[in-house]
This record gives sequence, C-alpha cells and structure tokens, in this order.
Amino acid sequence: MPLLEIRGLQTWFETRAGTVKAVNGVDLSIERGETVALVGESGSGKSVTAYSVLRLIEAAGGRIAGGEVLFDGTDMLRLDLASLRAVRGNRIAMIFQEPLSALNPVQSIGTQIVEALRLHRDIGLRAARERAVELLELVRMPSPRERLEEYPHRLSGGMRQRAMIAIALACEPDLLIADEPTTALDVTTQAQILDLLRELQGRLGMAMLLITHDLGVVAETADRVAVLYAGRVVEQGPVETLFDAPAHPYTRGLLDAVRIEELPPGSRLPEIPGMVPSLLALPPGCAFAPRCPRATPACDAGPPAMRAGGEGRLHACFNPWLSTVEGRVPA
Amino acid sequence: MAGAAVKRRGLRSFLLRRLWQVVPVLFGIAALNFLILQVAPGDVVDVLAGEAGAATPEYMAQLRAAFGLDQPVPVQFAHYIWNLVTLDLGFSFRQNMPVLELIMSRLPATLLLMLAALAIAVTLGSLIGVVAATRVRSWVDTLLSGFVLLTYAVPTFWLGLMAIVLFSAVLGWLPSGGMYTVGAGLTGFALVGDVLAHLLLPALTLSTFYLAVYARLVRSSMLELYGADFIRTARAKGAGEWRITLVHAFRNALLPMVTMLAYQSASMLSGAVLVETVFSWPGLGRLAFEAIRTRDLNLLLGILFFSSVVVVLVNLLVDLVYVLIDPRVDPTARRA
Amino acid sequence: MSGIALTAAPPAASDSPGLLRRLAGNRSAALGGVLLALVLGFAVVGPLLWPGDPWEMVAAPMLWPGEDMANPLGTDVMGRDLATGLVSGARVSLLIGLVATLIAATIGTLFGALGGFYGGRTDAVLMRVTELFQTVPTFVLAVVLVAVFRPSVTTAVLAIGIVSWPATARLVRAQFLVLRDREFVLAAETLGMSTPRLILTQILPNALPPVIAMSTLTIAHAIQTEAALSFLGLGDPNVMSWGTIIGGGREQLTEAWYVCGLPGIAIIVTVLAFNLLGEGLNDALNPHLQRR
Amino acid sequence: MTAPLLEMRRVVKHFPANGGMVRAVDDVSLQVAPGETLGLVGESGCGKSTLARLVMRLFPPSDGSILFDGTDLTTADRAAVAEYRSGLQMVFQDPFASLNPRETIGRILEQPLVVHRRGGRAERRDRVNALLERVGLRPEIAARYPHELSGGQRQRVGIARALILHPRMIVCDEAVSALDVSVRAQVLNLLLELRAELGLAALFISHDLAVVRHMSDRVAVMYLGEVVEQADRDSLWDRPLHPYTRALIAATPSTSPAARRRERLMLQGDLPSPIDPPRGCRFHPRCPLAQPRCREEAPALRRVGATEVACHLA
Repeated sequence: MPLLEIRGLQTWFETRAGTVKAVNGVDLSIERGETVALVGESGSGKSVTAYSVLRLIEAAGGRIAGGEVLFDGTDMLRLDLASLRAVRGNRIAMIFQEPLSALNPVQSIGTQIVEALRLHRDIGLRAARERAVELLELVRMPSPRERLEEYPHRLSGGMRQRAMIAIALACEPDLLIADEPTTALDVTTQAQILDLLRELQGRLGMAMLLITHDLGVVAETADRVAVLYAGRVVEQGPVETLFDAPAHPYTRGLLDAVRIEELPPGSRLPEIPGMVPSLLALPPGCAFAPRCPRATPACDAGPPAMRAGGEGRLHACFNPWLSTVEGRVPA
Repeated sequence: MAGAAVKRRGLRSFLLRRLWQVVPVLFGIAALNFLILQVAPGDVVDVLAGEAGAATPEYMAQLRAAFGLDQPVPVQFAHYIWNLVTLDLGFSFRQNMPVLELIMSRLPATLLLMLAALAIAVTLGSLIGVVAATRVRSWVDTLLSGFVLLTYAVPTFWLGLMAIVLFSAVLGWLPSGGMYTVGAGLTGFALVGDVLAHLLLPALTLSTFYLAVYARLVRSSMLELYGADFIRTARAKGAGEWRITLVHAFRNALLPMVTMLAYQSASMLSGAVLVETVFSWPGLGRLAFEAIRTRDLNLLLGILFFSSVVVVLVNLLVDLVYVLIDPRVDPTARRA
Repeated sequence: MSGIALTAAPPAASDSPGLLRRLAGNRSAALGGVLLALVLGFAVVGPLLWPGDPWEMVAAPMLWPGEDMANPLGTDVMGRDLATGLVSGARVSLLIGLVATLIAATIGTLFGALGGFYGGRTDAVLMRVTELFQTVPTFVLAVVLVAVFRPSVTTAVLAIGIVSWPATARLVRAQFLVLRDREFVLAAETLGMSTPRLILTQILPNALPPVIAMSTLTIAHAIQTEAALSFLGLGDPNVMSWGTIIGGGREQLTEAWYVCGLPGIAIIVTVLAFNLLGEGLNDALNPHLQRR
Repeated sequence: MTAPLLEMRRVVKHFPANGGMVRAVDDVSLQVAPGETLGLVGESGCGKSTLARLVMRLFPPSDGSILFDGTDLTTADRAAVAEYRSGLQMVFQDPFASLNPRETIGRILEQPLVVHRRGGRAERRDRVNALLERVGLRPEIAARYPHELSGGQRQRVGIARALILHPRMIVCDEAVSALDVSVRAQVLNLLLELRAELGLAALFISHDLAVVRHMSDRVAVMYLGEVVEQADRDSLWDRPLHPYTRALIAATPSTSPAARRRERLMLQGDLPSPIDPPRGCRFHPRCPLAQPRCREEAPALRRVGATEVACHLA
C-alpha cells in the first residue's frame, strides 16, 4: 500500500466569473521514503493539490469537490477535524515558498518549533526546547542555541527556510510536503536547501512531495515526477527515464524550452505556441490539444485516459512519443 | 547575539532619542499658536487678555511690554517661546488664576475620563472584532457592521444628550452630570463608587466611537491574518482554531490597534471636550467650553498647547509599547 | 475622528465605464446615494414647503412634533419652527461640508503629492508639518481658530478645512510612494516624459480613486465638526444650523428632548449617507477588495 | 574594437539606509559595443538592477560617469538627454506592473511618440499597428487595457514600447523572470529576432545564467555590487575562473541526466548584506578556496587570457 494515494481529486474555487476547476481529477501515489515531484506552470494546480492533501484549501476559499486522499489507508477527506489535526504537522508536515511570511513574525523561532512539538507530543517545555536545539542542529542552522531566541525577520532567507524545515521535522513526519521550497531563494542558497532536503529525507526515511515549477530542481531532487497541465496529471514516471524520453508532447515541449544550455547560444528556442487555457472554460477534449503539434481530431473529442507506457511510466495522450530508443530529438 | 538583550539595551537609547524628537514637535505647536496670534484680528495682547476689559489696563500695558510689541516679530516669537519654556502660559482674568494652574487642576479628570473610555473601547472592541471575524457573514457580523456604521454617523455630543435623557431623566439610573455628588461629603469606597457612577455615562459615550473603530479594525485585521501564510503554517502544524485565533492571529491583530491608538489620542482629546461639556465633567474640555463662553482666548490657547503636549506624551508611550510588542521594530534604528 | 481606515491600496485597475455599474451594484453605495438624495431634496425643496426665517418666533414654545400641523416638527424653546430650522441646517451643513472638504482635499493632495514624489528633504519637511497637525487635537484647534477669528460660516469652513487635510495628505503620499517606483512610471520616465506630465498622466489618475473615496468621508466628518462647533456656541450667529438648534435645546433637554433629537437624527442621516457612499466608492475603486 | 555605444566608467552608487550605506554598485566599469549584447548575471542584491536604473538615468551615480555614444550623461544638457532617452530604452521585469492600468495599449505605445513629438496622429497610429503586428499581437489589442492581457502578451507590449522610438540599445532587466517556461521561450525568441533585425545593442540582465548565456555575446558576473568576472560568453561558460562564477554554474539546476551526477562546488552561508560588505575580497566569507590574503586585500580586476577576473587565486 502506498503511503499516500490521491484518486480523482477535484478542487474547485467558486468565483464571480464561474467555477474555477483548479484541480480536475488528479491521480498520484507516493511510496514510503520516496520523493515525488509535482511539476507544472503557474495555474496548473500543483499547489492546490498539495494544499488539498492536508485540507488547507478550505481556508483559502477552495472546495474539494471529489476524489479521495488516502494516507496510510485512511481517507483524509473524510476525517473529522480533530483527527485531521492529529495528522497535520505530526505525520504529514509542510514547508512553504515564502519562509518569511510563513513564519509568525512576533514569535521567536524557538517558540514556533516548541509549538509544533507540543501540539503532538506530551513533552515538557524544557525538553521541547532541548529538542528544538537538536532540530536546528539537524537542519545545520549556525549557532542553533542562540537562534532559539531569534525572530524570523532577523534571519537570512536561507536560515528562515532552515527554521521552517526544523518546524516541519519536529514530529518526524512520514511525509513532507514542500511547496516551492526554494523559489524565493537565490540559486546558491537554493542548492544548499535542496542538498539539505535530500540528505534529511534519506536519513529520516520520510517521503517527500515536492511542488515546483523548476524542472531542474525536479531532476536533481526527485525519484519520480508527475507533470500537471490545467489541473490534471498528463504524464508521470521515474525522473531519469521520463526526462530522457518524455511521452507527452507537453512534457517534451517544457523540457525543450528549459534546456537552453544544450542549444547553441543565440539560436531559436523551441517554444510551445499559444497559452494555458482558462480554467473557467476547459476544452472538452485534451486541454493541451489547442497547443499540441501532434493533435488530431480525436484529441478534441474527449479527455485522454491515463495509460501505462512501461517502466512505471504513465501518460494521458492519444498520440504520445513512444520510441524510447529514439531518445529525445532536439528540435 | 540574542535579540532580547539587544532590545533591552536599545530601549534606553530609543527613549532618549524619542524624547529628543519631541522637542521640534513642541516647537512646532508653539509656532502654530504664535502664528494664530499673529494673524488674529487686533494685537496679540487684545487677544490674550480677552475682550470686554477683563484685564486691568496696567496688566495690558505690562503684557505689551513683555511681548515687546514694538519689537520685530522674531523677537516677539522668542519672547513667546521663552514664556512657554518657563511654563508661563499667562493669566486668566475670567477665572482669576494662572492658566497653567487652571489646566493642571482640570487635567486629572480628563485623563480619568480618557483612560476609562479607552479601556472600554479596547476590551469591548477587540472582543466584538474577534467574534465577528470568527463568524464572518453571520448575524453577529452583520449586527456589528450596522452598529459600526451607525456609530460613525452619530455625533458624540448628541449621543451624550440622548443618554442623559434615557438613563437619567427617564430611567433615573445614573446621574446626569458632574464628577461626584456635590455636598454629599462621601469618602473612601463610597466616594469611589460615586465617581464611578458619574463616570459611567460620559466614558461610555466617549468610548462608543472608538469601540466601533477598534471592533472594525480588529475584525478586518483578523480576517486578513486568517489568510496570512503563517496562519496556514499554524494550520499545517495541526493547531486548533482557538489556538490559531488567539495565539497567532489576535496577537498580530493587536499591532495595528496600537498604531491606531497613537493616531487617535488627539482625536480622543477632541471628543473629551464635547463629552465633558455635555456631562459637566470638570476636565479640560469643560474648561475649554467655559473659555469659549467668556471669550478667554488666552486660556483657550493654553489648553490647545497643553492638550497637544499630552498627545505628544501619549504617542511616546504608545511607541514604547509598540517596540515592546513587535519584535520587528528595531529600537536602535532611526525612524523610517 | 475619521476612524474609517483607508489604507493605501494598490492602484486600481478600474476604468471609469464600469465604475457606475459597480457603484449601483454595491449595496452601501446605493443606500448612501438614496439617503443623500433625500437630504439634498430636503435642502432644495424644503424652503418651498417651509419658507420664512428660521429665527422668527412663530408659535408657542416647545410644541411637540405633530401637535400642530402648522409646525409639523414642533417648535423650540423660543417658539421657532423646527422644520424651517432643519431646512436651514441642511443647507449650511452641506455647504460647509463640501467647501471645507474641497479645501482639505486640495491641501492634502498637494502636500502628499509633493512629498511622495520628491521624497528626501521636501518630504521630511512636509511630513513634519503633517504630523504636527495630527498631533494637535484637531477639534480643539478648530475651536481656537473659530473663536479667535470670530464665528462665521467662512471661519468655520476655513477652520474645518485647515484641520482636515492631514489624512488626505498621508493617503496621497503613500499612493505616490508606491506608484513612484512602479515600473510603468519608471518606463514613462525613461521615455523622457516631463515631471508635470508624469505626475498628471501617470501617477495622479492611479492615486486619486482612494482620495475621492476618502473625501466623501471627510465631508461626513466636516459636517459633524460644524455641528459640534455650533453646539458649543461657535456657529455663525446669523445662520441656523443643526448644531445651533441642539445647543439651544440643551437647557430644556428633559422637557423637550425632541428639540435636540430631531437635528441629531438629521445629522446622522446625512453623515451616514456620505459614509456609505464613501465606503461603496472605496470598494468599487479598489480591485483588491473586489476579488473577495 | 569599435568605439563603445555605452560606456560605464568606475560607476559608484551608494544609498543611505538604516544604520549605514548600501553599496549597491561599487566601482563598476563596463562597455557595450554597437550591436553587441552584454549579459549581466548575479543573485538578488548584487546591484544589477541598480546598474540598469543608473544606465536608464532614473537616478544619478554617486561617482563615475556613464557615456552613451560618447556623450557623458552626468553633464549632458536637456537636448542631449532627450536624444539619449530615445536611443536607449528599457524592458521591465514585471509585465503586470510595467503598464499603466488606466491607459489602453494603443495609448501606452503612442505615448513615447507624443513625448518626442514624432509624426502626426495617423502616422503614429500606423507605427503602433505595425509594431504590434511585429511583436506578434493583433492590432485590435490597441483598444484593450493591460488587465485584459495575459502575462506573455503584456511583455510583448513592453517590448513594443521599448522599440517604438527606434532605439539603438535596449536594457532588459529580468525581462523573462516573471514568465512561465513555455511563454519565456516565445519572448526570448522575439527578442532574438528583433535584435538581429534592428541591429540593436543590449544589456541583458538576469539571475539565470543559462538564459544570459543564450542571449549574450559577453557576460559579466556581479557579486555584492562589484563585477567579479567578465569574459566572452564561451570562455565564461566553459572556463569560469572566479570561484563564485563556478559556484553559480554548479548551483543552477539542470534537467540533463549528466548534470545530476556532477561534482558540485557548494557555497556555504548566505549573501552578506550590501550594507558594510566584508573587507578584503567581498566573496571570501563564502569562498571554499579563501586564503588569508583574501581577507585583507581586495582583488582588482585583471586580465587572464580572454577573461577579466577579480580573484587572487585565478
């Protein structure tokens, strides 16, 4: 049984203009100790999916309209609030994109770690503070004991994200959801944080759901990847084979567009024509069809189902690039 | 280095620097007063001594000499400033007392009224604000919105008058004016109780507007904070709604309220003038009313200067509170 | 006393054609508009229904409203007709409210725009002056000004205008500070646009909407201040305003509370109208709130 | 080498800030030849945006001089500045903030022509339409307001605005950072085409080294207000000399499987504050190769082969 299994998740937002179907039938599973990346452009529904797992989406104005989120066999969507809270921060923890705004500005780092501990563990204040120091050491925070008293605004961006990770790891979760954990950071700091996450994940044996728009981050961090487009997973599989030979035209287009360094400088970049469809009025068929170079009339008829492509690969496309031998053809 | 230690050390220098910043403000207020005197019809001494010959001609002449009215304006200004620095606010002929003495005798009553009104406004205001925020769009919330709108529209002095009609004249529950029962000779707890009974109506009247302001402010900051990232973090940690509301959201919602407090200390003093007039509360406001009626302009200017000083001091206090409750404010940094 | 907090909202992405429609669809704005129309109608039509001098003693004193249909709203302690007085008060209130706000908005916009655009020393000086006016209790200052310069409609307008501008100045300054560094303003600057043109065509149109909304609230506050001044006996001795009637009715408060009560209700309705309108405007002009 | 179109000579920009001086740009000298693209790369706070604004004359330098086509801008008269303004235009980062929300697209594009008194009404309209078409937008869009456009469309409008005066050089400050990958390629292609077609010189500023490399002939790397390395594109990419440049290249995540197993040069710590930057070499607290000398002595830019580098050890 996978640690987390998302089936047919639908998360909608009601707006004046109509229903925004931000997540429209996402299927995804994560095994214990595995890192799965959920990758997509803005508006693809990757963050909404992540928030739906912990049901944080309701406070953000969204509504889970359908599907199941099975964590260790229990459906998170059917849990009462008390049981849900017992999972949050305890068995599933989360870190966010903007560490400065994600940390309470008027509480010290120590207080915020201690809170995370004491919400789920029967532990005294003194012991909790000692544990907090250990956690800060674990995330390689320089001079951890002094940092307990420090407030978020006095730390650098990288240190804030370390503090955030320490809070998330307080109860040794089985699953860590990382929502664009390095997007707000500079490249050199990003490398440090990704390195840290990789190392901690291996050491603690926890699974990780990494939400990112950066395919490079995926390549360097994840075991498996799921590519989202307009609220659906269009392709998923092991990172190495998927990135080597993407089956879905969107995945291929995305990869080509970012592999700038492999092209001769100044040459024309492969581009995906057009733009992302409005989530208010999705086409009846494949959402990518209007931009797809391989589209056929069949693509507009109905949405393609997820099909197996071998080697743990899945794709939702009527006309995939299938020959793995042929490899990636530079456009 | 631990932030707390830095903060404690920074506090002293912060206070000193803030005190130093008060000087130009006071100077500005004095300049404003002087400017009013300069452009006022008639000469300064006419204005200061009040009309209708309340002051003796000798004193008028003495004043003219003291102000050096034959001197150029800058010299006159220097005189004026010197008088203020030496706390010489002049003499009120109507009341036959030095202005400063008059003001000091009335100050405690005003401070008592303001503090009472403030306490009511802050406690009830935050309570209503928090409740409304946790139940957005419920009847409590709608009721609050209506109450707030109405309160903004009701003139304070009119509210006071109507309160007197209802609670004193019709129901007879509370006294209609004054600070204590004259001639009752009460002492100890009886006196305190008597003053409290007299205080209740004016304090409630004065607080109503601010109560609405704070309730609205707390409600909107709470709502904004509910959408804040760190509240989401708290949820993701598994914190319960009560914990989120009180420990995370309300603690942060206090900050804008404290800022608002500083903004409104001046407004509250203005409100006190009217409320004291309505309830014959023997404070600065009542004194101002008497000064208006007798055209005792010197006293009026003294009150303006002195009440401004009170506002400056209150703002200083609020700044200090802010430094203590918001770790982001660096007391060693200059003002942004 | 303007406690209705108007934050410096990010400049609106609204274009005027949609504005009226949005206003009409906004409940507070619609209600405010109706109330304001009532007050305006009262001020315009009133003199036809109740002509005459509000100061004239026309009937027995302290007639209760409805007691004698010749004086439908009753008479005050001196036997003056209350309806005539209320009409006069409506005209005075609206006039003083509008003109004082015009003064305040002009000074405030000028101060805020200059400070926010030029920053540095100009801003520092202007902000010190603004702070000074926010430190002095505004009503006490207005009282002193009117008392020193003799009560009249003109002094009241000037005094209220002079004490009401700091909030506008702060708002405009905050808007300008934000807009000054917006990329579209920088883009206009790199085109070689002259400073006046930059301010007038790029910044001001984006900074004004919240100022307009705030001005509506300033009118409401100005009307309250005028009433308070008149109540204290600092009204124009030749003009009957709502505050004057309340001040006069105080002496017989318990016997004839309606003398104070009616003009108070008139003030409440008028102020409510402007507040609602201002709030509606603020919502309609503020895309930040629209999204909710 | 031909006479440079844009030349910065020892440009310094300091801002007063809370408790000190931000040394945003410190003694930077750069040149851009006609038709050449200079790439400028660095992390947040390295001073690259300040440099762009200095070049655009949005504020004056604290010291040093900026010459465009041989004219010193710090001392130029009004006419020369107006000439300069039309010769050098900028494409901004945020497609949502860089267009006035209260003006139509047509008005936004026409404005530069009006300000510089070019052409009659009809001529201006023709020019706007032609340019809209050139950047891949339909002319009907001229009647729309910015909020009705997508991010990619807005950035096309931003490019059109920068080109409408026929500039000789454009400054692109993070011009594609706010765009999604699929749209980014479209906008970069448009820039490449236009540059070739119009023979434009460009200063291309980005935090993304791969993008900068793709767009530029030469690349300069900035760290804490200083240029630490400058070279032609290929030398810098293939043989980076400064440890910071090497770390920057190593830290950029790559999708290619080969890159996954490469040896990394991992930097420790975070960027120091530009207020009171470190003494000696500004990079030494984070440099894995730092020597005692680096703490004491600030290295000057010197030529090593085809590269200029500011490092004692290079």
